[in-house]
Amino acid sequence: MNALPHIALELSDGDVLAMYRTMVLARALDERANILYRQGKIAFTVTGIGHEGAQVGAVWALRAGHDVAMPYYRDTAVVLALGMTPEEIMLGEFARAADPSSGGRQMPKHWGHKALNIPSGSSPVGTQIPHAAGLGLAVKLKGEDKVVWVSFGDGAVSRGDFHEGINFAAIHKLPVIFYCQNNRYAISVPFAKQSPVPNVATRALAYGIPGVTVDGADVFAVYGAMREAVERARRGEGPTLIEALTYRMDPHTTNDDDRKYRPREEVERARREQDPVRRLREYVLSHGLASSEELEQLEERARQEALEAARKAEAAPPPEGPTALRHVYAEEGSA
Amino acid sequence: MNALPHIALELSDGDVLAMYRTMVLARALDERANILYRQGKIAFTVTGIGHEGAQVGAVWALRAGHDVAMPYYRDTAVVLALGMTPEEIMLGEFARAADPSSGGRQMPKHWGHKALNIPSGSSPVGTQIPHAAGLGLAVKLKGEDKVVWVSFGDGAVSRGDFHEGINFAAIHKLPVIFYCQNNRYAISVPFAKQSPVPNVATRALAYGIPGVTVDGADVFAVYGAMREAVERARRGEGPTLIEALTYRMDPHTTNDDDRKYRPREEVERARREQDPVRRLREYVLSHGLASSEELEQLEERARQEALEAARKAEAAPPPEGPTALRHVYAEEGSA
Amino acid sequence: MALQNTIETINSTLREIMEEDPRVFVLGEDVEMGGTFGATEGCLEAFGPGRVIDTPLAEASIVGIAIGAALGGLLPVAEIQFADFIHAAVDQIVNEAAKMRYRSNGAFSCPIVVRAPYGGGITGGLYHSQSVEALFFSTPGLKIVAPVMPYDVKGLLRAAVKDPDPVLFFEHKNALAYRGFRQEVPEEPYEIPIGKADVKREGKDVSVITYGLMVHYALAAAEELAREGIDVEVVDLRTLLPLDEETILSSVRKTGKVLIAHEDNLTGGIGGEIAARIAEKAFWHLDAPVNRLAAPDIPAMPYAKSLEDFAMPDQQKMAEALRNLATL
Amino acid sequence: MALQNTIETINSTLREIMEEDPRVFVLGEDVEMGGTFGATEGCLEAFGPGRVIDTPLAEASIVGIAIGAALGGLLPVAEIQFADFIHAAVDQIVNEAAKMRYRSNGAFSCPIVVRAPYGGGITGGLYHSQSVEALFFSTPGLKIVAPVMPYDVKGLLRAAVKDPDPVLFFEHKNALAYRGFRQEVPEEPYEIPIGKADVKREGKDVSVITYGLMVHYALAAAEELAREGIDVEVVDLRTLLPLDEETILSSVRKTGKVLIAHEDNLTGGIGGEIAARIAEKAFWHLDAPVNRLAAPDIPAMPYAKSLEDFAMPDQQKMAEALRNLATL
Ligand SMILES: Cc1ncc(C[n+]2csc(CCOP(=O)(O)OP(=O)(O)O)c2C)c(N)n1
Ligand SMILES: Cc1ncc(C[n+]2csc(CCOP(=O)(O)OP(=O)(O)O)c2C)c(N)n1
Ligand SMILES: [Mg+2]
Ligand SMILES: [Mg+2]
Repeated sequence: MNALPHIALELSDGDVLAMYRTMVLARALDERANILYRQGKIAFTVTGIGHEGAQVGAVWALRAGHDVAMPYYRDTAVVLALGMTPEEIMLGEFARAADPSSGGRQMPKHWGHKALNIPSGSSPVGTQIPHAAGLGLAVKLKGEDKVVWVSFGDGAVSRGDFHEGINFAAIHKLPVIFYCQNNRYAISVPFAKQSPVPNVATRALAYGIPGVTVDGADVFAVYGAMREAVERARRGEGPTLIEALTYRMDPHTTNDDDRKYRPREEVERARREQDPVRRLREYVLSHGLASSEELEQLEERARQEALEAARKAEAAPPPEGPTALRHVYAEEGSA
Repeated sequence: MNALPHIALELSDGDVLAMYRTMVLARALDERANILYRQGKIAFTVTGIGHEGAQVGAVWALRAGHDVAMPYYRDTAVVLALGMTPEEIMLGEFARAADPSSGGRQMPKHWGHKALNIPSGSSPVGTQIPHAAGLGLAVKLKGEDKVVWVSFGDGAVSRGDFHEGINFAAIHKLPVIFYCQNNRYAISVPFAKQSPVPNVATRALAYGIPGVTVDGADVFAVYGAMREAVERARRGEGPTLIEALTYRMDPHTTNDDDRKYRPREEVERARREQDPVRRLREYVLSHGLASSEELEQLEERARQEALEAARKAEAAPPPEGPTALRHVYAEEGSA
Repeated sequence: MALQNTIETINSTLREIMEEDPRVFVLGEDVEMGGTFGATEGCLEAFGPGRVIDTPLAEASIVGIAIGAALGGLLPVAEIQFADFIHAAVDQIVNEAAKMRYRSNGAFSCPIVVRAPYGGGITGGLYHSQSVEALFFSTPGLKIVAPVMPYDVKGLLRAAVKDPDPVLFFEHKNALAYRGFRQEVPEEPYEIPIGKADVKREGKDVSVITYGLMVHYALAAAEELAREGIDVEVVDLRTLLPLDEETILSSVRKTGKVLIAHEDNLTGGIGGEIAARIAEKAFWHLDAPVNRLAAPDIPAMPYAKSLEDFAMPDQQKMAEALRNLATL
Repeated sequence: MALQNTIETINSTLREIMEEDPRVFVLGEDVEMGGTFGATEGCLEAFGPGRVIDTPLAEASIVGIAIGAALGGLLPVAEIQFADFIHAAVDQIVNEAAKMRYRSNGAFSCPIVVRAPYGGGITGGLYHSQSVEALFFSTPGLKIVAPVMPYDVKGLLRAAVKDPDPVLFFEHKNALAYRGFRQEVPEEPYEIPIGKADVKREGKDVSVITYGLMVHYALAAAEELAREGIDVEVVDLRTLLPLDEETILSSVRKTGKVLIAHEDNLTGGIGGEIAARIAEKAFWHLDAPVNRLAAPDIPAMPYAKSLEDFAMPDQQKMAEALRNLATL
């Protein structure tokens, strides 16, 4: 008899529900952010709706807070799974002084969290990839058993940074997992205009490292691939390139109108067929891990949590104007 | 009966001798440049000694002057094969006003020749690779039947420019041949510290294009691989990445002391076993394409030509100081 | 004549030039769908896929490919989606494009245009608000234009595409500068020479030398000060490199007092060079120290409105600086 | 005390710091064999392979990896073989390293040092002679040092490695500056604070504000002029960012006449900023226009000696400029 996927991966039923809860909460936070934008309460947002499976499955294979995680702007579910609170996330949406990522200095979803080992990220796509290699080098030179996980979209693969960063990590067999969420668009540019090969994972061949493509809507497949890559990295065998196939259900950001370049049917079909939340929900129900009432409750709680977090963040104070002058250089007493 | 390599490749005996003459002349020019440096007559030089087979074999497959050729600083034999004269080359060594590459503005061997369709090159390694893609795009958009051949060392493969340039050319199936002379060192850095995979050609897999490794000391093998790539490009089937394995017999440049990082035995062995000039000489003799007297005459003529070219260049005037102000922007009447 | 804003003017001018000259083509991220700001809206439909090319997300090669295409006889207009992402292309712009003619002793040229929307006041945060002109201002061989009035935008975009040397074309993307402000723009083609500043308002008491969004603020501040009896001359540089020293100096010689204003941070901004030229060449005409108004020395505009408002120079700060200077 | 030139001082200082602090490591092209100029000579043998790392030929990632390693708790000293090749790393330096602290509201820092030999007078041509400081000078968040005297080199290199923020360390590689000039350099460790200029020669008639190789020329020119009865004050900036405005202004207030001299080309060189500060803050003390001496506005030093000699500012040009100013 074949074990259920999560059993085969040594995930408990509780794990599965916790994964589902994280995905649902991420979805609720992103949906709330969209509402806040439409209400004119926040200036901008970007969501990871459709990517939650690829995100939660990946982080589940990491030791949160111990390993280094470098999420990109779609990674709401990643930072939740790593331990950021809904309120912390919402403080970022509202650009409040208490936003742990940047104190409101960066656009929403430009993550950073010292205590959780999430280095500060920027907007230029792909620049974090060599940082990941450098972090991997530090881990190796210091003899730590951390892994470094760096996340990016398919767009980043085109940048020189991708090539240079992976090349170095592969030469030195650094414990880095290069994690691409390939949603087949960089804003409007379809993957075929970005890449001569149909899969990002193929790029691994140039560096002599494993390249794996997984269905990003299948949280267990993602978890399995990640677990293997993490083990490999911890064994000192070097980096892995993982490509999780996803679909971006929303426009690129709140500034984008995706009707210009994506047929509605494509989006609708993806919502039906590639929604990781829906998929996991069906899995949970069909294997009796929870009842549909339990799931509805969980989902309702998530929406409430998102709403509550937004309320609190909205009420929190924005940074004061003159603080714009701070932290250009180290201040007295800091390092 | 197996045809001789050159016959199989449809090269005439005359072709072979012309190839040999070009290689020998390039060698003589480079050796003369080394002497001029030791004599304190020129400030600097860099040679392609050891690379001549990879260079002449490649250019022989191009239509000189029609196709676009982008040589790098070791490509003495390339520019000779394309039609630059020994004197033109020596004008560059002496940084004379009449140097066609730059009028003495750039270091020696930084080629450029409008009439021969050799775009001006710079020193930063790898930056010409996206230019080649752009030239390929121009050729394609204008519907020309040119190919673009771009040459670089193994060091260039590490740069983001390599990745970005090939990626674009592969996406658009541009008629570009990416030609790496892999001498297994970037100055002192051995290839294993530059690359996680033992061959540059492997990198082609990331772009879904053919990647070919040839013995750069075997001028016929090079020619064969190039001819195929050129035909492919002219048929509109896109780029090829060719790696010619070579050995740099000289230090990196006249500023370098390679005893710091290369065992003498390695250099000596390469001189014995991987010298393309010696190899072709043996081929010519063993197949009776010329007598050893004829070859000696040819070799002596080459040395004389190099010496003569150096004399003429030495006597030519340097650029006048104030001309340093010219050509920052287009001048009246130029474009 | 049509009443046009800047982004519409860019779009119509690009189309006009592409129509005229088959060598002109555009490349960049998302240009096929019209670009994130709409600069290339409709171009794909009008000119077909060989003339409008979506590139991979890789700025170094966007410029590198443009350089190659220019060497191949085309006239590329490359778009960098936000100026904040031009940094990866600095090597190609500064070491390659700007030095092509010089290094080849005039044999090769590099007639590319690199368009980049820049500037703050859009709550774009550190990486969607930058002013990057200072990065390129120390590079002879490059031309840099930054017109802000639609009329100038049209004339200078045409001049940039026709120019035989590489031109950076910076467009201020703030709501007022890109879309809000409209002007009569002639339908027929015309060029404005690169390298010529424009006195947007004559005045006799104090000069403000500026460009970009700050021109709007300077003009508004000048109106404000006019009511107080202070007569401000507003010089819109339009071209940053080469600088129109003559227009700058003659304005300063006339008024004797000068404020140099830019949105970029103070230190290392191009205002320093302008001040230096004035302090050397109009020194004996100065009645007051050369003043500068600029963003504070922070790495880039922060996102939160409270922070950005604090950091951005605006009409009020401009008026205050001019008032202080005029009454000195 | 040992009589040392600059390159020896860099080598011995690097070794001293690496000995002291296991977090310090060097990376770059050819650093394992000692570097093309010998800065890391013997370091591999002394500290082993994890502390001296040859990188692939890829400047963007040399800096990018350094940033990551700094985030991981190490103190990287990255070498860019020639400053002319730093352009590919501009994105990592300007958008990443310089903005790390600011963008994270102080939570993360980026204590990297990027060393780069720069400057002309070596018949190196366009791509082995550049002065690139202006490229970075408009970037708050970065520090830029360019000491030229061995004594200063030691103190500032140590300060740079200890500094909690990213520091660009520019070393003039001309034969005189890198090897020819020797000075007593104490063997014990010491720091010179980043941000402090040094008056290398006191004088009362005219100030020259300069840095790098030009300091040597300024001192020699000052001796020349002393014999003519002109007393020149020579200010060696040592640190370019942040600028030591106070030392600059007090020298100008004292002499009333100032020449700003740099090897970089005139327009957009950092001299503009210095002139601007003087023209604003020491205006009433000025007895003459603010003068600048710099290379002409050409894209980079040409290779032929005739051309380079024409373009490079030197002692003679310096003396002439100072004489003109003093006798004005
Ligand atoms: C270097 C750079 N160029 C351009 C942009 C503008 N931009 C922001 S996101 C994006 C597309 C990214 O696509 P991808 O990496 O596939 O991620 P996705 O948004 O699809 O998740 C672009 C072009 C940027 N942020 N950085
Ligand atoms: C971008 C850049 N970085 C560094 C250098 C300095 N440099 C010149 S040649 C060279 C090594 C190049 O090696 P490779 O590409 O293998 O060519 P080879 O000299 O072996 O033929 C280096 C590091 C440079 N010219 N450009
Ligand atoms: Mg994508
Ligand atoms: Mg090599």
